[in-house]
Amino acid sequence: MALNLVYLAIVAAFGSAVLPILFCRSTVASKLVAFILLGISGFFGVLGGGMALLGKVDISAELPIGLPWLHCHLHLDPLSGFFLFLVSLISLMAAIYGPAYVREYQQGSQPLLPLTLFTGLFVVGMDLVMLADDAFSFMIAWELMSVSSYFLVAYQHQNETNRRAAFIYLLMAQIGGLFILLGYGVLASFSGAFDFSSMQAVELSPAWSSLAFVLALIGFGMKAGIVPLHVWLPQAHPVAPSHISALMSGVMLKVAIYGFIRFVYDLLGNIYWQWGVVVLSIGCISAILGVLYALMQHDLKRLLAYHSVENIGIIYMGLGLSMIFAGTNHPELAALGLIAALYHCLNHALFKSLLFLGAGAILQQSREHNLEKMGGLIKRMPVTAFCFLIGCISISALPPFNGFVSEWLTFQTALQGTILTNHILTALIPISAAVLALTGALAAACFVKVYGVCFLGLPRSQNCAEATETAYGPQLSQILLAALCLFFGVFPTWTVSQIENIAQILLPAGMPMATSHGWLWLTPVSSDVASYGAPMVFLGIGSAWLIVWLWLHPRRKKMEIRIAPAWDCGFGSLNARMQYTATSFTMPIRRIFRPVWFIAENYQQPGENAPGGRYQLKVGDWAWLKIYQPIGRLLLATAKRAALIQGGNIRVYLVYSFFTLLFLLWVVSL
Amino acid sequence: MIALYATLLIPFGAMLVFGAIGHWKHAGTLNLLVCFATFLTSLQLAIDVFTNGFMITPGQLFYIDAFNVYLILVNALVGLTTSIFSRPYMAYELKIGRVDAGRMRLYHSMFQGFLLTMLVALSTNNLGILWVAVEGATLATVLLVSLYRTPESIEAGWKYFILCGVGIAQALFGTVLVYFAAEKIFPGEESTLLWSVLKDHSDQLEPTVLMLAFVFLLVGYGTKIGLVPLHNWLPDAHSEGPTPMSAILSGLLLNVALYAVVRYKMLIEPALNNHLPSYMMMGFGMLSFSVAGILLHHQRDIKRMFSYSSIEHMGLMTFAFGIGGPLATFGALLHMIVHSLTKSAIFITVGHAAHIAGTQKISEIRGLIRTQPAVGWTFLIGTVAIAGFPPFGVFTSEFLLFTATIESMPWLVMPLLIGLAVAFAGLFRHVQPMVFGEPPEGQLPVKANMLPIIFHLFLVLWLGISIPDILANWLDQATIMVVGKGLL
Amino acid sequence: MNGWILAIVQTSLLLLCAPLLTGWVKWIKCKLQSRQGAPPWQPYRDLFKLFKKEVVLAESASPIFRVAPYIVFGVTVLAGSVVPMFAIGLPTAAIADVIVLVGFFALGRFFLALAGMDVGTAFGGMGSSREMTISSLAEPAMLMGVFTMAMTVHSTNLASMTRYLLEQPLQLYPSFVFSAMGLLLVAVAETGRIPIDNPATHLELTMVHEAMILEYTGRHLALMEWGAMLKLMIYGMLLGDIFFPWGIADSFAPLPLLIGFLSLFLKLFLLGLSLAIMETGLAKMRFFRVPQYLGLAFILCLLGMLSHVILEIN
Amino acid sequence: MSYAQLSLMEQLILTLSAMILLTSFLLLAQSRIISLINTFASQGFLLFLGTCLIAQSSGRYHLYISAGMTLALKVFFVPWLLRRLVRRLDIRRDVENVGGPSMIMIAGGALVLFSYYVALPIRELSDLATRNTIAISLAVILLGMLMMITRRKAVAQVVGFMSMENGLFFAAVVSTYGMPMVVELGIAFDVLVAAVLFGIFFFQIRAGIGSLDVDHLNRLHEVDR
Repeated sequence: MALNLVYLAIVAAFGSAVLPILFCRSTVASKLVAFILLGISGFFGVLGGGMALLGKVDISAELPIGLPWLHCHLHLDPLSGFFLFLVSLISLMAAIYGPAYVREYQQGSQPLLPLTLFTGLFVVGMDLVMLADDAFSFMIAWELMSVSSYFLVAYQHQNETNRRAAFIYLLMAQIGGLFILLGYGVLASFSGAFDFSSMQAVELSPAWSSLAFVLALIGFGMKAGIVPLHVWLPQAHPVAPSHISALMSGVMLKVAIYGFIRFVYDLLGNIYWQWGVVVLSIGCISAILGVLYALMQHDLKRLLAYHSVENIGIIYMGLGLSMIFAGTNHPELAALGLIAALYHCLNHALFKSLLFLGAGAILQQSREHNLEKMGGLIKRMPVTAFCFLIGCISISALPPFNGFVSEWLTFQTALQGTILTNHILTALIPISAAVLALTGALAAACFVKVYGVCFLGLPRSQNCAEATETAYGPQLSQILLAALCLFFGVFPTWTVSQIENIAQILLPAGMPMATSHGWLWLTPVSSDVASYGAPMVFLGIGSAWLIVWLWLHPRRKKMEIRIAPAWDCGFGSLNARMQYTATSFTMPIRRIFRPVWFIAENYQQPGENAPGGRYQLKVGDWAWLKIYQPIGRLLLATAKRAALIQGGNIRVYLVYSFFTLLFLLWVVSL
Repeated sequence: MIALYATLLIPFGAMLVFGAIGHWKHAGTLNLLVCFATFLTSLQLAIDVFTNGFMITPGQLFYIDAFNVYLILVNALVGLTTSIFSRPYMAYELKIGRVDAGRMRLYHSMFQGFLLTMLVALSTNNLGILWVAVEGATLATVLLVSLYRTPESIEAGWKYFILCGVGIAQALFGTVLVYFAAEKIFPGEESTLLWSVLKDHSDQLEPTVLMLAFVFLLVGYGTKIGLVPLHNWLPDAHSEGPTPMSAILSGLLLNVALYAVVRYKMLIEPALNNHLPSYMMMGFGMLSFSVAGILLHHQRDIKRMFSYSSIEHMGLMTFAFGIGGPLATFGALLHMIVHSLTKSAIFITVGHAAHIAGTQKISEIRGLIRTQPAVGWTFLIGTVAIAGFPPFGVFTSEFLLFTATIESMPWLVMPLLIGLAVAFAGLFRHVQPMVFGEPPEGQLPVKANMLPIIFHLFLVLWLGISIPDILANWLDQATIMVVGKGLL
Repeated sequence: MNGWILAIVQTSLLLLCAPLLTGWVKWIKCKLQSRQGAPPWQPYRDLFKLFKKEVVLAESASPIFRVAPYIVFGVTVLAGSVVPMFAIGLPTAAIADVIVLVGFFALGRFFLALAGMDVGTAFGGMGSSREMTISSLAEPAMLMGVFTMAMTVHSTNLASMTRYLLEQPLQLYPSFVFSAMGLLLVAVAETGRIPIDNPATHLELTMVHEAMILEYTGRHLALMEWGAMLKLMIYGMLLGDIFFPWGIADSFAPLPLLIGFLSLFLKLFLLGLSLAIMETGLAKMRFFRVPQYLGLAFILCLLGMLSHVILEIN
Repeated sequence: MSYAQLSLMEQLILTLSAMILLTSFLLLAQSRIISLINTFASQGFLLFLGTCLIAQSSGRYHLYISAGMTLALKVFFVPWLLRRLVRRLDIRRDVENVGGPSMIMIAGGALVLFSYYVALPIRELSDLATRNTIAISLAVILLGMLMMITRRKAVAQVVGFMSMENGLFFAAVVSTYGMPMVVELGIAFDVLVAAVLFGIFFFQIRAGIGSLDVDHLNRLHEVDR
């Protein structure tokens, strides 16, 4: 049943890819067909994935395609069901959001077909990755996902930035794919077969399994965007159409996480705690660097993309802790860490898509993507502003919203480090927790900046002053996502008890204590170690607010609110240029963590060409400047040198062939 | 039987006819029809072979087995599609006066002649004839390379001629040595150079002679495969000849040369007590693969670039055959098909692109997708396919090759991986700006027949998603012949 | 059931006492600076007056500006209801552990900072920027301190932490000493006292908290101020619970409750005294010295954690 | 068996092969086009003689056919074609000063040694009297290549190429008493066509580039000049 629903979802997504081609006569018809089918696919996917997760299904199937001796194996279990749920949920939201959003492309010279086609294929690819049960079909689905998303990134290819981003994205996706392929190859060379079931069966020596682990870490990390493999991410995600950015940032990264979990927990089987340490440290680095880089961005979508790096880092921290515990056989705690990571996957998918959709709405309505040009939008787009606020609160990990729960669970996992016998780990884990705290606090700072600069204050540009609220589709999708953010924040106990199914299959162990105190209390380890009553918190804040309000209400009549200009210290009226900008807001942090970025500042004294002076700030990514650009230059230099063998003189060519012959003759006559 | 002879005779006759009666209006159409007939007969041949096993003609001159039957089919197919493409293309060239009627006559005659030599080389059982046919292929194409009579094309033709001539001469010496070794087993028989015979007695052949012979054969036919450092003729010849020529050079000639080398490897390696031939092939393959991949970054001419990509892929296949083992061999055999299909499709689109932009300079071809979406998209998708992205067949073969390499010699995987990534980057850094972006002024769509390209890409896609059983069986039997062990 | 009643009583007591603590600190400071200060109950008068006054809103103010005071106040009250005041084992304690408590404060701060950005004056933005910077530096240190505690007592629930410490015979943990110092520094920073922030000034270059609420008037301002007072009180209670738990009631019988109440009173009396002395002795530091200050706090907590791992685990 | 025990016929064959090698050296050193062609023709003639002798001594009479083809192609047709081209292109008086002849000679000697060294194992196998000639023919081939490398004039390169062909043919004849007939015919046909094509190319090059100096064929390259 569940599998059939997923089939339906895939078929519908495929239909949304190809059917519009038939309707290409009228863009409206093709658009509607595409998005309706995408929505249907999302709907069925949500149902199927949800059933697979809740019902602990374990179905296998085989399709008569693929290699002649290896048909395409499919398999649906809670893990894939969970991620299918995510993918389909967000694609459903994208389907609701899309029709109004792509309207701007219709009148433009931009043909709509490539967008719908590759969106459908993109979703198909992601769904198939979840189902694939052998290396070959996994790789096909994986690369289908990569390539179609590449075309989506390159969709508005008239812009140089899009082309460049798309190229870098595809290149790194290719490299990552090769690494993953190698990882599977290592397993296959021992199991002798490509299907996952036989890969699970084999026992690898520590050296080989560690090699496979490293390959998988790099390969999937390339897609997930761990530092320093993240450079494609802040370039590719912003330039795609916003609902695609939501899909890419919201769920495609999760697909990478899925692959990693599948590879490490399911295929490799026995986990070594050293891997956990590696993953944990990578997670810490990605989280902290991601948020620090995000703080310095002024392009809204680019900022959000860097936050994806941060959140992926947090997920990896959860995974790392879980792997450490699994390696030192504390399966229950490993389950706790895994659940924290998965929960954060869910949350990040929700609030990151919400934020990207909001950013898209802003972009569409105000034509601005630069924070420094925004401001005061809350008055002009109230619904978007409200949903965006919820997104900001969630991503800043503030109670009672969902982001907080997963980070809290991660903290709780870290707290249990005391039971480890290896005291170095015991000392390291709290430090990682401190890093997590720093990350959360900086994220909060960053989103105060975003929300404050973008929605509050006075509009900094004419476009923003004239912006209006978006259409109903985008509003609806944002409201739904915001509601889900609240839901998963307020009812964590139920969610955890469902996600537990995955841990019970993978580790295998659950968290019996976590939900033992009823739906109200979440007690990961035991009630007197730590507890979090999310509904109570929600009620508490609400009731406190209500009481205060009721208490003040009777006097309200006596004392209306007087609207007056803001206090301007007697210097004449305030204008928008007097506000704190995004740059100035982050200046203290920039000064404190200076070495993290490549910073080029220059201040031009007031002169004739710049009355009032000019201040320019350029913040660069060290990874890009110090790792990737040198490699590129080296490659070009090598190519230039290698080109010398094609020098143009035929006699030289003859010399090559001559000496090749002599050399080989000499070799064989040895 | 009849099908085989027909397959060989039709192009032969066509060559003579085209040569005899000069160019006229419908020559292109006739060319197409002839290729179609050849394709049909080769299809018939394939069916025969499929129904009643492998055939050897009386007099043992021709021998069709699993290894060459599908290559014959591919040859005929690529010949057909290329002729479909060449009709409007050459008509355009004639219109803009790059060629005149006389050269059109030469062109069509030599087109058929080339196909003939290819088919003979594939289907013959006599190693001497094999050599003659491959040399004949050189002679047939050398004038086509210099068809435009520009200084560049003449230079390219000359280099092609001299380098391949020298290489082929070495191959002949290798053949002589093989003959010399065989001559001792059955002195003075005409059947001495028959592959089918030699294969059965390969264990009696003299290893030292065979080793020497293999060196000459590898260097000789390797020149035609385009193995670095014997490759220098290849980019010139591909870039300066007419585009249909480049398509069949890349799609067929290289394959046939590789086919010859592999035939000899099958013959010689069992007779030796060492694996030197395999190592040599791996070395050549890896070298060509990496050098071509790097050189892709340094290209200005679109056709040169794709010829380097051809070198890269031939290197990959040579490497795979060198690795040996069923997985790698199966992958290599598959790669021969998908590469020739994809690469010829790409060259066809490249031809259209060059006509659209009026130049072969990469820097001046821009925004194809905007100018002519069909060409732009097929070009891009073809590049994606050749770059080894699923669900296209190239990925399948590279996947097999990878896993095989990991199994047999894992330490070679890293260079392979880096090479693939580098080559991919080199290809895409040039292709992407050509298809994307705003088109420059005065870049107009041309009359293009998309059928061949779409057909090829569809086939490659199909092979990527699932390999039909017939083909799988043939490949498997070929694998058994090459390495003695199959997959299925 | 009476647990819940007690919880409500405690919360309302907290609400009532908070201004007194602030007033007490102010009064002592005045005395130390030999000024004729306002009486300790002055804050009550201020709040009362503010609640009566009308609200003047800036034209550019958005709903956020009007919502923020209620959220800040509500969250702080909720936080207060979770922290054991003079009795442990209250049912509300299970709502949140220390980390959630940090989350509560963070939520309040989030809206406070947004409110600061809302009107669009330079001051508000400056205040928010500084506030978020300080807090983002303070939180790791605070969490490290809490972790150090939790590693010893195997819990992050305040109630069970306190109970554990009560049940133990008096012991001297080096880790506690370090983290106590660290958390003290953090508490000073979080509650916006000298040397980090000066609650008594409106000098534009030095203020942080005041800058954010500069545009507030009437009841909004009252709620904000009251929230700040509550925060000070809560931090005091926290330090008391964790480091001087003695006297707090672990049952709901009248006598222990009375003792608990008195002990709390004493603790806060002493705390206010020491705070006042410290604030008189110290000068507010430059904003860019704050990182060093909080870095010190973090190092102290880190040392605490390490000394726990190295010395106390065996 | 020692050289003395060989029959006179075989000794004659070996002598001929030595002379063929000599002609290769002459080709290497020869600077004037016309005499280059003549030398090439004489090499062809020696080849023809050798083939006849082997046919006679071994009693493989089909070798006479190939001998005849050699005579026709290598002695008459190709040299005639080349001379005609030289006349038509009016380059008969061209003198190509070969760079560093002494070095090239030494290299040639080294090549002969090398080919002998390579052919040693084969020599052990064969019981034919003419077995040593494999080394000679290999040397002729390599010398032909060396010539193509050292000469800049297209005509000289062609001559080098053809002398390589001679070496191949010689190898086929002396080591194995000739290839199967069909192969021989094919090879001969290829040589014929190749010669004609070379002729065509000379004119194309002359027309297109203006000189028959292959060093001027350097338009196609990857190097940034």
